[in-house]
Amino acid sequence: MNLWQGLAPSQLIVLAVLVPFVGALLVAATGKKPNLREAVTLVTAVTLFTVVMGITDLTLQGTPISLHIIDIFPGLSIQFDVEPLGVLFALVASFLWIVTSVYAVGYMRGNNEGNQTRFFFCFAFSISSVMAICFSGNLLTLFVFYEVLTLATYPLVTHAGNDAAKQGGRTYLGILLSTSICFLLFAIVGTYSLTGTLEFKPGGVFDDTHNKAIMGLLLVLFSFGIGKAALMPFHRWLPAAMVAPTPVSALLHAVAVVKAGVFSILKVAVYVFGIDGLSELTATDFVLYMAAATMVIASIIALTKDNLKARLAYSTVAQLSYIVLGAMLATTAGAIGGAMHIATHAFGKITLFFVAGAIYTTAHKKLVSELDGIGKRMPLTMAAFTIGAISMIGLPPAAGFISKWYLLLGALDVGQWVAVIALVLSTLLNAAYFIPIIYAAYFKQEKAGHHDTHGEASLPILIPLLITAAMTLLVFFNPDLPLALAKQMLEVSP
Amino acid sequence: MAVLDIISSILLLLGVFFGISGAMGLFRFPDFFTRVHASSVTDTLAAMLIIGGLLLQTSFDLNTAKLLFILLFLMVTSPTASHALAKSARHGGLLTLPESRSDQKES
Amino acid sequence: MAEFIDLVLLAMLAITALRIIFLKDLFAVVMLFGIYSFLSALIFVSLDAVDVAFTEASVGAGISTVLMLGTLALTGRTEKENQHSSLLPLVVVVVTGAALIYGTLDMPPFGAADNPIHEHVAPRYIEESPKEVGLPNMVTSVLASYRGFDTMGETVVVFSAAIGVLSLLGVRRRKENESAESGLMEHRVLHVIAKLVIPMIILFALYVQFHGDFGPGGGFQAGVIAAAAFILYSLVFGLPRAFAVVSPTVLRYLAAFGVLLYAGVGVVSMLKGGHFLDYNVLAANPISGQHYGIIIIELGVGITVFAVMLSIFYAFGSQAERSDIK
Amino acid sequence: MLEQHLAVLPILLPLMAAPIVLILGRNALSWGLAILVSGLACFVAWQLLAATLSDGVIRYAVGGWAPPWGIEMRIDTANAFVLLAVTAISTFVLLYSKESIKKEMDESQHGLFYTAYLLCLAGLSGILITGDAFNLFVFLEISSLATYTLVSLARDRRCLTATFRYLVMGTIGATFILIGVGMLYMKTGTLNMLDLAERIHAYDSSRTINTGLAFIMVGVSIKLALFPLHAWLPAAYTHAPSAVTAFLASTATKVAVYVMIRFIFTVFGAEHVFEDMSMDWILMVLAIVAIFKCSYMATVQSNVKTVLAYSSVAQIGYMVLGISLVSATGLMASLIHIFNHALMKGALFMAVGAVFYRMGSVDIKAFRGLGRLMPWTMAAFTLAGLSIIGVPLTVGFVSKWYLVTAALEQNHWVVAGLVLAGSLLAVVYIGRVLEAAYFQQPDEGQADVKEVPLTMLIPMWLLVLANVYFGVDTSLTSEAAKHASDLLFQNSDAISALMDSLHGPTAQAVSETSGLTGEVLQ
Amino acid sequence: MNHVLDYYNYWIVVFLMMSGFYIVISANNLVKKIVGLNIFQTSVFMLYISMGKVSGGTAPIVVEGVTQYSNPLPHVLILTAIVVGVATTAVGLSLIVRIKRAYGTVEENEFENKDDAI
Repeated sequence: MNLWQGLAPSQLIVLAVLVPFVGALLVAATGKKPNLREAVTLVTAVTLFTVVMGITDLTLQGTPISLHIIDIFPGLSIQFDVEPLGVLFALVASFLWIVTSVYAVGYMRGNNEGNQTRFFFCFAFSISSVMAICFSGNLLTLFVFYEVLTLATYPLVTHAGNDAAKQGGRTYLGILLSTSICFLLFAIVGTYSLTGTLEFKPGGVFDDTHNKAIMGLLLVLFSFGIGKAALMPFHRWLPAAMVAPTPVSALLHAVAVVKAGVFSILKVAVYVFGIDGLSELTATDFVLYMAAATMVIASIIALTKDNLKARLAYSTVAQLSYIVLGAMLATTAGAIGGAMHIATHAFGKITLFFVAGAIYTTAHKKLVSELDGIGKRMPLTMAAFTIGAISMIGLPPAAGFISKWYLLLGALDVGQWVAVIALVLSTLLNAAYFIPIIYAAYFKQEKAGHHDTHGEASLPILIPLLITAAMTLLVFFNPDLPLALAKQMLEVSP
Repeated sequence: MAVLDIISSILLLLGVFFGISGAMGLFRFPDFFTRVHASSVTDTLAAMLIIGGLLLQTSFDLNTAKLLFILLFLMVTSPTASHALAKSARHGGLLTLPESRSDQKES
Repeated sequence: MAEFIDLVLLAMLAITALRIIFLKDLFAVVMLFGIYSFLSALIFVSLDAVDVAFTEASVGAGISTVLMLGTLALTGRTEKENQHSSLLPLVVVVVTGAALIYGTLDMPPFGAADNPIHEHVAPRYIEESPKEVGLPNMVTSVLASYRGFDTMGETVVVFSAAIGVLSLLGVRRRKENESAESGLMEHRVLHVIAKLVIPMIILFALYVQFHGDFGPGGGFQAGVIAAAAFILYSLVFGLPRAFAVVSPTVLRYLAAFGVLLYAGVGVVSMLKGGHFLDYNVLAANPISGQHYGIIIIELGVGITVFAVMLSIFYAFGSQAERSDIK
Repeated sequence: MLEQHLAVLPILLPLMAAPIVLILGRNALSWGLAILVSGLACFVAWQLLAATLSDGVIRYAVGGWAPPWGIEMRIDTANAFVLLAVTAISTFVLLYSKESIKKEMDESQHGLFYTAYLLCLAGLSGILITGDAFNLFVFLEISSLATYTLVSLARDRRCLTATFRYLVMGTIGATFILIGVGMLYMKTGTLNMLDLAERIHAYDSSRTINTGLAFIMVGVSIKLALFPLHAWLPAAYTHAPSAVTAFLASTATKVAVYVMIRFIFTVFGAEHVFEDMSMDWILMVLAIVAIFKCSYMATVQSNVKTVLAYSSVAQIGYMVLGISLVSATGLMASLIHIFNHALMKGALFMAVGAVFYRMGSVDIKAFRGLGRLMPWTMAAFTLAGLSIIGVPLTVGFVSKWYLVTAALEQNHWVVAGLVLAGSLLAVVYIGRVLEAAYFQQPDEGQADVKEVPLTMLIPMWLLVLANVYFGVDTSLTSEAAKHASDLLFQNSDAISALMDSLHGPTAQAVSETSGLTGEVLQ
Repeated sequence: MNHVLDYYNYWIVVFLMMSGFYIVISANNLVKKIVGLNIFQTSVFMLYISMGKVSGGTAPIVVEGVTQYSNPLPHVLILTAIVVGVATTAVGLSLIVRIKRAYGTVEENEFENKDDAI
């Protein structure tokens, strides 16, 4: 349904970017009155979602939407073109923003954190840059807003303001900025000076005249330069950012940041190199192996972590590599799998983080080893956790299954045994580090010693995590929308 | 005008001689005041002689006038200069050689 | 013969320079520097650069030396033994010198009449300037007319030097200075002679100022000489009385005025429809226009230089009077 | 009637205003006059830029004597562009200085400050505009002398020693330039740049001329503080009054860079300098070393002014690197960076000056918690800092983009990588200040520190906005820079082409190049 | 040999320049630095004037019957340069006076140490 019939398509994009931005300004303006401020946030979030829905409709009808803002360099402009993948990402992000905002309200008040205005301001601001990333029409635009997103989330990561937070913030900013400046920008300029364009073209901008070695180099630069995809060895920022409050982790892991990373990689793979172009490069395999390695290693590290959020963080690192791997498989199925995984992982992981946050706010527990028997106290929460975990592992009836299925298909198509093995292995590992938690939560006896009687978390925290859990199931049973978009992305690319 | 030439060259040579002797005096004489004496007297003289010699070389035109002016100027200034030197040295408490010798005897 | 004199002078210069390097007594160093620039003035004469010689003698040997002595009076006259090794400077200097020598090897031979610089631009100055500008002294006509803009820049440089010195030292008028007269008070002879000489100096300055179009000299030298007259005055009779004669404030205004006078000529010529500093338009016929223009700007230069040099001396002098001169 | 004289006005206005200011003596009046004059000069510069863009080189024979006999003002897009930057910055800084200098020098000195400031401006404009090698030297000296005065105006006694070092180095540099020009003159008999160019190329290779080139290069490198010769700069910029630092850091060294460009491309011809003397490698290596060494030095300083001073040396490295790439794009990159860096450093030093105005110190400790106490100032600092780092949508990004593109054009992949890596160090040294400002608590007794007066904030923010504006809409800068660099290049090509056909009379040769430049411009 | 006759002048001048330059960069006493600077510049002036000389020519002031004049242009340039030189000297010297007042010494290494003490 499109609530914005009246508007021209291009204006929709403007809205999509401006709405959160204006929202941010309003938040800053209404900082003095918390309730009003939170109201503004929620309203903005909902509005944004409707706008994105509108865009989705048009896209599904196949209406091309594009908008040219300004030439930064002669022939190089800030411009927006809507394409299915972006829409998919935008949908996920804008929907999860609503949920997250609700949750954030509960969380921030529950732990009465400071600087809430700055928090909500930056939050909205980063969403606006995420929207810009989703609809970016060329690499330059993508890069610009990629950087803006980094800077906008920095204050969120360092929210606490203590030394740990500053340290985390340094790592975060250090790795993201340096990779993006040293590799990504380099790759972009390189692409420009080779092909003379930065447009996203279905099927890629390179052709056979270009030197394969250089293209390979560029591909590697891209895959590591997009540090937000947390490909090892540039993943350290993600665990480092765990110092931030949970809604931020949710934002980083599910809604915006890492997704922006893998989204960019997918986009580069599909629209700059082109599926076919990729398959000819040897570098593709190299990146693929890196991804596979990341999947396995990260999962193993996750096993060793006792801190729940840290464990989730490393699981994210692993899950992201699924998407990179999907892209590097250079097959339709692989790409679809990657695209789908953006959505499915988003729902699953955000649920898990919400749960972690809920436990922290109510039971003040951070460690896995403390969770014995918590299932009895917080049954709903732990149910949600279970669903999320299943989705992560990739079992039916959770969304994760679908994307993983496509990935596996893709891997088998091209006979990438490494990929297949890596997928299977990491699935087992996922199981290995999630099942114990669930087991402990339900079947172990609560440790003697502390008899604090807490029940479920407060509603603003509980409801969102239930919603996301529900979504995780829903996407499994009815994956048409994301699938359609993902397919459309590849249909338009020959 | 051979005569003038001869005279002028004699003047010049004399001037040069005094100039050199003044310089030597400056080096060889024992203490400040004697040195000032040597240099000042002979220099003034030397300068005048040389200019005189040059005057005879000119054909009595603007240059002659200029030289005369310089001559006048030197006659006024260079004695004054040596006077000022000696006086301020005295003023600054510098002793002549015999005086300083006598001081040493006493001490 | 000329080459011989040239060579002797150069040799003396070299000796002086070497002495300066090794001497520790700064007083002697400064004196030697005075000698050095006198010798170079002589060289300039023997190389036909009379104007330059004039300037060098009055500035390098005159003003610079006086200023250096004034500084020594305030900072002490012996240089401390310097410990840091002189190896690196030596290397730098040798390298630079080698580069220069290398550069000389393609130079046009010394004094040859067919060198490029005598072929290309200069001939017009030599042949045309008497007709175009109407002055016998080509240096003056090039200085004031062809490259008048440079000379304006030169005036401004002097002016900014004054700004620098004033902002750094300022001219202090201390009442107690009146009592603490400079040590020349009881030099009767000096007083008489000074009173006798100073008018002559000023007269000479005026001669140089206005005769510069025909012979060596011009605004700059004249300014320095006039300044010298007043410097002599203030040395003999002490700064306070000198201030009474020409007060520092007046000097400021004079310095500014000179620059404005110079630039003003340019503006007038712009108003009269010519280019900046184009004297031809100043009068009915170009030649007399050139004459007016040159006389006025030379005057501007003279005034500025006089004012600046004197106020710089004031600045140093007024420092010196406050400290006991050892 | 003034149109024909536009070329000299940027020199003439401040030059005549300076003595008037000295006579006025009233500080407020002097300030007003100074701003008026500098603003006018800026406007004129704008006119000139437009004129050169539309109808080519402007030549103005001072005194009505045709070059090479007289002195010629020669304005093409390159110097008009830099001139615009210089005059604009100087106007902003003047606006800013009124309040700023109150805290940093005695009331009695203000008149002298404005006088010296105007003299410096006049000198810089002169360097930019003149088409005569020796005239350039004269204006160089005017600006230098004024600069020494300005630097020495601060109260801190260290400014004296800094100035003295600056004076000695600067004079050595100027003398080297004098020697170089002398050697050129000796071989060619002319001082007019174009004329020089043609006659230089009458010799295919002459030791004297090469030595002249070397000396001019060294002299200019001292003036622009190229890496091994930069020692004077940090001290001078650190101890000078803030307004002065803001002005010098964003203009003086840039003008020196322009001089280098002018000599390389217009007088000697790129081909001669880079291919025969292979000067490009020397420059490139020095530039890269400068970028890393000095950026590193900047990360370990505690005095924020020093940090920015070292960063200036590093940024100069970028400009020289652009030159050393020997391509129109590279030259364009360094021209754009001259303009952009003026904007960034101007804003940054103004912000630091504002901090000094309130805290009386610019040590990094003084920045603690200023994010809350002086939000506007620190916001300005942040934005300008991001611009130095080269974050998109700021001018810094634009410069870097062109520089990297140019490097890749010439297949210098390593250099391109190094350029990007170099900007990471900027992240460190800017980040240190920002952390102190935003994540640390102010010391006791500073809770009452207020924001600085508007007369300081407004120019600061104008510059910051310029940083963003020219970072988003680069049409003006890139057009002008491209125009200029193409012109310079084809100019030097044309000159080296003339080498063969140069046995006709000079007059014809002149007409040839000027005609050629004319074509280039159409 | 021919070279020597052509260039001896330039070579000695180069020697003078370099001795001045050496004083500038090696001297520790500021006054001496300034003296060195002056010597350096004066010698450069000599370089210019030497190139202006035409053997057998006279000073560039019109006199009847003289055809061979030396080149006036270098003279003009050097007139300007001399002025620049004295201007710089004046500013430098006044800086020295201030330094003496602020640090009590004009020896470079000494006041450097003093600033480290601050």
